[in-house]
Amino acid sequence: MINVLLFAGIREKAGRDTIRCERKGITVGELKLWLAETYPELADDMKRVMIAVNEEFADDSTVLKDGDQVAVIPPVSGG
Amino acid sequence: MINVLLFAGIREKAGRDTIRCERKGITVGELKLWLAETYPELADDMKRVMIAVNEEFADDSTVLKDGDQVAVIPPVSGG
Amino acid sequence: MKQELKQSRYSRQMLFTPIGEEGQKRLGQSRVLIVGMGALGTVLANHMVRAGVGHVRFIDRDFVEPSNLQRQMLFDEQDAAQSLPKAIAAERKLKQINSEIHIEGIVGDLTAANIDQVAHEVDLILDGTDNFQTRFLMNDYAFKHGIPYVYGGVVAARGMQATFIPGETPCLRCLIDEGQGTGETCDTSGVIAPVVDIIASYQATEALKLLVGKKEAVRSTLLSFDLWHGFSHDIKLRQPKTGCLTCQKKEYPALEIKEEGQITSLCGRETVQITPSVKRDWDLKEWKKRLEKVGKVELTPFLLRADIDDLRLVLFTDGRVLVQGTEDVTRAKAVYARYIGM
Amino acid sequence: MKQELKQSRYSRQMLFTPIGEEGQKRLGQSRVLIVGMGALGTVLANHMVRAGVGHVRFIDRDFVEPSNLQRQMLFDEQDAAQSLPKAIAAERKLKQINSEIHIEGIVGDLTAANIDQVAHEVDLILDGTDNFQTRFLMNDYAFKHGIPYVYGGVVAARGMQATFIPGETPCLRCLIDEGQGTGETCDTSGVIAPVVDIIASYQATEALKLLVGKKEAVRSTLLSFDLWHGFSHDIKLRQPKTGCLTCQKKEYPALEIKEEGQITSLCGRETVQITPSVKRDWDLKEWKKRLEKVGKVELTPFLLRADIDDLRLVLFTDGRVLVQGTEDVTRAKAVYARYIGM
Repeated sequence: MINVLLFAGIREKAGRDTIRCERKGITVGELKLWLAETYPELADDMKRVMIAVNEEFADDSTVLKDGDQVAVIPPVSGG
Repeated sequence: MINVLLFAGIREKAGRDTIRCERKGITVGELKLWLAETYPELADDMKRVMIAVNEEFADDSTVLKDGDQVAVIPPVSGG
Repeated sequence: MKQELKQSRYSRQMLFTPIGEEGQKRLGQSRVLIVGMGALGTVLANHMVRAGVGHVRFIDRDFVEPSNLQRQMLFDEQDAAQSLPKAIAAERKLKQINSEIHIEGIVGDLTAANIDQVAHEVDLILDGTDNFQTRFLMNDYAFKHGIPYVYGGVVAARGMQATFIPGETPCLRCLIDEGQGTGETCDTSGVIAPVVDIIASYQATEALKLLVGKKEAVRSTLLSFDLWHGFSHDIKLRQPKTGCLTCQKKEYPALEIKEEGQITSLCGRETVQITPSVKRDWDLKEWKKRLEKVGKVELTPFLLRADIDDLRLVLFTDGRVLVQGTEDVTRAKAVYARYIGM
Repeated sequence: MKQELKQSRYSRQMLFTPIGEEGQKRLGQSRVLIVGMGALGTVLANHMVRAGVGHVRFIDRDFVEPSNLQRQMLFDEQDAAQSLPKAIAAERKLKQINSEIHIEGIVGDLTAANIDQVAHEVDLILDGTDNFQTRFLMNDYAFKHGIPYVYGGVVAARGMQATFIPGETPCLRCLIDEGQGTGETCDTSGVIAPVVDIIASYQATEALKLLVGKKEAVRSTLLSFDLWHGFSHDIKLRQPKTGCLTCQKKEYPALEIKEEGQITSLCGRETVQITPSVKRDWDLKEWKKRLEKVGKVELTPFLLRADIDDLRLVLFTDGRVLVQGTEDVTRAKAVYARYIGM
């Protein structure tokens, strides 16, 4: 089981702060696709979010293991 | 075993960032006394430090358990 | 024109949902007291004034010096050259930033004798001081009168922040015993400006939450970190200390007015401050005449400076004296007794 | 007198051991570029100037408006009333704070065409911008020239900060794909001032570490937090992205000079900026004559404002035009084409 933590606007759109994903052996890229399909309201955001796995930055090719904590964080552009 | 984490000037004085204490069933107050006796260079600081046990503030009467993480933090007065 | 509305002064703050129009209105009706207008105080005042808090009052006993400029963000070289009292220099700058609110600077020292007057009807107290003596005074006043006290402290690259709310959290006295030294000071360990900004900005955020009525969003932890060495703790505050004199026994010891004058060694300043127990109304011109017999003196509209031997005395109209060039309280007392009289 | 030494301008910073006298000397010999003089930029500049960095250069394309005052800490009501360019207003304030260093404000837009000149010989680049387009430009320039790029970003009560060092860390392009929208902006979600101060102060701290030669103390994480809702992440940055165009393939795509003019929708401003591909040298008096036929115009020493229909055009001498009152790029282009000419 992969535990997905949502933040900021994404959390508000999803109306929840965590999502559990039971798929096994998937990559970060595949997780983003799964999230976009399962929660269509998040599809747009999945194109631009940053992903941290166990508090370490991860790109789309990173393979997820059972028990991983995945944080989905939208980049911040203001200033 | 109690794991004592040192910070700031106390860490520098002790020349280390952790101290292990094998005493059992002691309180926070007793731990401070033990630290002051075992490391005389810290005796003065032990009168004024704040103690957090497992990231929660603790006063002298708090009883410590095996495996507790104790952080020793000097209060900050400047401004 | 729609543009006008969007460009209005607080528009970006009102767009932030937890504040909104309602929160902005509440800020305009709020009154805060900032104690100390040094490093933390200048950042706090800047935030409160720009955010549109209706009445921003502050008190400071000190004047601007060149060594302040590295971190006290409302002051410039002119302020230091003129040795302006910090409360005056800050008031001038802040009024240029926001002329639509009430800004009130008080030159003086917060004491048990005047806190009732200085803190009259404020919604909360923001801590911009550099010593625990004044902090216990603010803490005890706040808990007696049921208003929040927002603590911050900095030294070197380290900072601490906590918000104490009567009836909801422990108080400062539950965490720290009064009367014990604090180890490092700005004088021995220095201080860098970014840690000041960060701590005061945490204080300002918690103040905004309280003032707009979002008490549930207030962080109920003691935050402690070192910006340079990279550690950080968020320590939960749960139980008040058993028998705490302030929040449990409600004795408020710091509010007792003491008979003797107060003597304080100022953080990082090689300065001892001597405050009379009863407020004076000094004629500084008279003092000038008296002291120019023994040293070089200079009178400004706000204070009198006298260089005597290797020390400098700074006299204020309210009877306070700073003895600069020593941290030795006994020596300062002696000089005071010799030239001013106990 | 010993007092004089203790009171020297940077004494508290030199007392901080990791800086010391040696670090202070290094700061005095350093040169930094701050891109953007808005919310983050004003805090960054304030820190660099007070800390005594020898040469502080900054560039900004915008002018001061009332809605800036809530968070852009160098500006006051006069600056907004005079619609001063931010680079000019900031330079004036900063020179009053520290006359002993070189402070250089440039009014203009950082582009691939001018970055070689603007960033010439700086030791690092501090990010005070509000858009990823300019951030990729800074990132690519920094990695091409082997200097650190210190990123910061804010919106609502959220902030992010990371320091990218060529040869040591991944780069911004490893973390974010260019050309994808960013979701929330200051216009939809607002922003509160304390989060700005905190992020810029983290940036300033990392810059100080680098400038005094303490690279080993730099935080190698992407810090991300929400000050209001209380979450915080410190995400480790380890591996560059495979095939990253900037730090792996060394292609630096943002440095390619594009032929067409650039069009940008500005964060939180209901403003579209149109920059010509070739720099112009406009006579604003000529433009005043031309545009006063179609609307109300006002000429200041730095810019020309024209209210046309429900929009406002702001023209600068370098050929840039801000179309205010819309975020619709197509509409802005149309208005531009109609009144200015493509």
